Amino acid sequence: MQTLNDLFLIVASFFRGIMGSLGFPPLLTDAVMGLVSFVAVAALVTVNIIVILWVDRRVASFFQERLGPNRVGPFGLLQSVNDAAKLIGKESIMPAAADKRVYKLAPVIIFTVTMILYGFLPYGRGMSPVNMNAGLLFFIALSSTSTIAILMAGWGSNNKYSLLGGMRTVAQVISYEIPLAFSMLGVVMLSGSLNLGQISEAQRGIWFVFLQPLAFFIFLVSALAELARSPFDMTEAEQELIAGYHTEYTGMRFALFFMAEYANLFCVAALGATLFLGGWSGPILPGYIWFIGKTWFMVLVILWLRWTFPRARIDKMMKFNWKFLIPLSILNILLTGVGIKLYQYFTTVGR
Amino acid sequence: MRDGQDILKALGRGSAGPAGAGSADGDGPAGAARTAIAAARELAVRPSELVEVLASLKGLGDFVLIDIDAVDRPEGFDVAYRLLDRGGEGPAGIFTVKARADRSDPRLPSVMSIWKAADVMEREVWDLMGVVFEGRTGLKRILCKDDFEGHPLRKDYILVRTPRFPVREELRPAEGAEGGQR
Amino acid sequence: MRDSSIGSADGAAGSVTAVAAEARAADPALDALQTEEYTLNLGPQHPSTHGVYHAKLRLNGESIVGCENVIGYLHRGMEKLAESRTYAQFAPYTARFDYLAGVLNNWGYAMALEKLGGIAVPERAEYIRVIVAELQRIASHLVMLSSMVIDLNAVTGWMYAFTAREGILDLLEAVSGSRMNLNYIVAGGVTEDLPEEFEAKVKRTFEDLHARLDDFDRLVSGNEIFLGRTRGIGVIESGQALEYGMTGPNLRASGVDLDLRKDAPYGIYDKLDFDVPVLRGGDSFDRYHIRLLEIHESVRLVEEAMAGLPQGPVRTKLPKAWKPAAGEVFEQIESARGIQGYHIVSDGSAKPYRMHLRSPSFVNIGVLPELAPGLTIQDFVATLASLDIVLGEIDR
Amino acid sequence: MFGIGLVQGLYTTAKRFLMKKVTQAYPEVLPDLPPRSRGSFGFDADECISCGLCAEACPNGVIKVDYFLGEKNRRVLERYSMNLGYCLFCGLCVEACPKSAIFFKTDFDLACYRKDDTLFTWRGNGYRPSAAPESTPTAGAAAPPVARTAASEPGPAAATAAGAAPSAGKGA
Repeated sequence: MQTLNDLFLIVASFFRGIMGSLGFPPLLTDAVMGLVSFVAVAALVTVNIIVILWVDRRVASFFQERLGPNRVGPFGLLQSVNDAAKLIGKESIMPAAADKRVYKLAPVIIFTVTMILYGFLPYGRGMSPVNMNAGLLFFIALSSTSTIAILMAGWGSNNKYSLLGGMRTVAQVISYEIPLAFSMLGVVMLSGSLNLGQISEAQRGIWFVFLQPLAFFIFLVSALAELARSPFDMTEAEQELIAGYHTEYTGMRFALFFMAEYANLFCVAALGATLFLGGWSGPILPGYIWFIGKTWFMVLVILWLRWTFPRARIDKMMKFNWKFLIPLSILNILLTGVGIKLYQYFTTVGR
Repeated sequence: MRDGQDILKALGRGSAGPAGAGSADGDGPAGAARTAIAAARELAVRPSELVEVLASLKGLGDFVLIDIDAVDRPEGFDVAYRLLDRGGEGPAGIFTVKARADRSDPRLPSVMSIWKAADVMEREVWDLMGVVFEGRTGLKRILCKDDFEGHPLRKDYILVRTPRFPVREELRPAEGAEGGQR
Repeated sequence: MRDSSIGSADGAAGSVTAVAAEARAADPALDALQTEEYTLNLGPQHPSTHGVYHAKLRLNGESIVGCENVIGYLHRGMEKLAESRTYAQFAPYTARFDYLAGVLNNWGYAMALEKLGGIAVPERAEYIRVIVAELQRIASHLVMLSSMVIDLNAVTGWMYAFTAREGILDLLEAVSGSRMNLNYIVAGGVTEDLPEEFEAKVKRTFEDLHARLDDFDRLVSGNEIFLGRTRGIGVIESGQALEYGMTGPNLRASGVDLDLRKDAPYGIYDKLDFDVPVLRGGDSFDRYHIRLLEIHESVRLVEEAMAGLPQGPVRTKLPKAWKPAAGEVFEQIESARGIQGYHIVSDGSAKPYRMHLRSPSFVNIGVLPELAPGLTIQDFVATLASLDIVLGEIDR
Repeated sequence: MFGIGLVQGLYTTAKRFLMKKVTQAYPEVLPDLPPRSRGSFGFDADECISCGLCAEACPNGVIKVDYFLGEKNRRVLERYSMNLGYCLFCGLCVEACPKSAIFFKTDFDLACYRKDDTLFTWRGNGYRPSAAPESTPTAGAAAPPVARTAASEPGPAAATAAGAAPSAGKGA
């Protein structure tokens, strides 16, 4: 079992050995191996987007008693490839009055930010491409920069509807950063480290979702608000703001926004799985299988919420956040602190 | 159209002499007015006393203005104000107040001040029929585009016919024997 | 401001401008804040205007300061067309007024002609008219429920209601031949008798309808987010509704009990026992909820009419070039959206001299400019959906 | 209480997730429409006596009956054309036809790429001998009836426009 678990590590050290024997300086081998892992991450992201696009459409249609895409390829599997090709083929029109540079830069930033986030996820034991001690902190910091990209898109396309969409994003994502961060504090206190790998390691015994149910709820709600999905998709509210911040985007630029949204979905689901469902720790199956399985479970839960709930009103959502969610998350931190102290007291007394 | 003398009297208008001779509105015995109204279904009114009659009818309560429409007759525009009579014990019937605007310069006082519903209705009658409603703001076209000339529902407004079958014979598809070309 | 979390029903209107004004009063520095109103065109091409309705909104931030209705984009000049068609030829056009309740329009037009020409309608035809009309009302209310729900982004609820409507449309197609624009109720009765084993089809359709409606109700009506979005939003008091001449479910949701099927019974509605739901709240949720209740009433009506269906002819044939005596008639009917009135003036020829339709949506929408200030764009969309307007009927 | 409605909603969608789907695979599985369904039109050239009643009954002037006078001045149908682009599918023509030559069919795929394809024409089975009068008068409204002007009282003949009798006299 052990070999299966560290399959990728073994392969990596084997290559490192070859390069070492070929007389590559160690710096070059590290660079090459780093490059390989980044290419692997990039491949993972694109494949993921294609699969999530298909899953989203199929799951949505199954909830609505329809079959969903089943014509292009077996069970419609090639539908998302078809969509991607269509979007790439489409002409990417830019409104004349748009602020050219900002308009063009927005989709680039939002997609690169999401790609970078993938680098920090602990896919398996020792298999996170960037094993950073303050991984979680970096994750939160980076994920909030996507707000700037959305505001650039909304304001840059010089359209009142997208401006509204952009403004709503700023209000919503910024204010839901706080409960998101607070809900993670509980997990950090329990695992004692910010390194995502170690957090997963610390959940070998028991998953944190059982120790921190309140934090899991807060995390889920604020993650939905971060992703701007399901009850909180005010940023691209089709029925009110035509398509929110990406109203004026077509063709490949729209594809970038579209892909960024789905990549973000997978990324936040992966974070949730790492923090609360124990990342890659699991009994018999190898680590990465557990990681992918748990992430997909989180994705399906998010989709389930997406296709069940109507959209909340933005000012009520703000009230809900500031007056209910944040106090709740602070209370959760207090409870965790007290819990840890009690736990330490009983274990030390016993010894 | 029966001349609604009794109704006018019942509404405290006194004889239908020159307008304005009526006493304070609505002081006539409401009961008498209601029975008179229940009997007659229509009331022809001169444009000048239109607003007072409708105001006093509204004063009786239970009347809702549901429609204003106009008919372009050779002798003038018959504008009918249809009120739904919700109050009486019988079924909720329609009570119509008719006023005639002459063809050359169709003018009527606006009743927008009495029922807010009259705003859009009057704008429609002005737009399609061309009857001007005075004493109100915002009388502009509601259905046709703002710079549309003429009033389409008038009898002297002729529709242009659109040909149904393509004139260019050669464009016709090859005729299949049955069920048209497939 | 009372703390209202996302779920709890926010009783007070809780309009956003009030909050902004209060904040401004509390902190003088805010006054220096230079804000500027801007106009936003909601429509005529917009995902949630239910047709080509155009609202010129003046906005302060995201809350509405002023609203102006702009209609007429779907004006086809039907009343002018009527003057160059014979009475029978104009009947199919009536289904194009309120195209979601086609056969109810036919019925209004047919009743006006029958009163104009003094035509008797056989007993069986009256029963069939109630059956087909109430089926059409169910289909029309289902469209209202699903389009209101999708305007608040509950896409799954939208799908359930439309799937339920498919069954009703199949019934209408079995009876009249077409799903939407029926030309089934004509002056003198109905064009054809009911197909055989129609009763079994109706029973099956209603079972499926009840199952789907219960699921739709469970999915949406109790949902706290939906309540938060519609409870207390776009409140119309009964006085305001009467002032604007509103009729139909929108009026009954504001507490005024006015339903022509009860107050001025036509056809055989006086022989059927059903009750008319009246709600007091007058907000978007009550306008949504009252249509759900009315569907159950219509189901009851159809079942009663099917049970009491007498035998006999279904139509008194009119001569082809039917020339009614010169005269004038105004006939009104309780359509799915309110009182629909047909004013027909005949001058003795085979074509109407003047045909005017009193359209309920045309008047119901007049209340929006007074209702909109204080709402946010999201509330405006919810209120517009709850008023259930049909542009075919507004623009004629 | 807070959240019950949300949980009920989740339960409902989960239940519907597992139930049978309602999608019909259209081109493979054709829907079975009821017999009265008004899909498109069928025309029986033998029955048609080219009287033009259907064209007069049509509110939108969709039908054009081209005929010529055969032997004994009897009308022989040359071509029957319907511009379905303007058709309301109201069935007044089917009702008006004394011989039920025009009838509804339940096959409904009328979609086409060119506007001219909405023009359905059926060829009458009689061939016009070259000697017959050249003008093929059209019975029925080639265009929607003209709006009556206030002044002109509608004459009995022209109940609808263009009900022109065939040029060669009143005909049989």
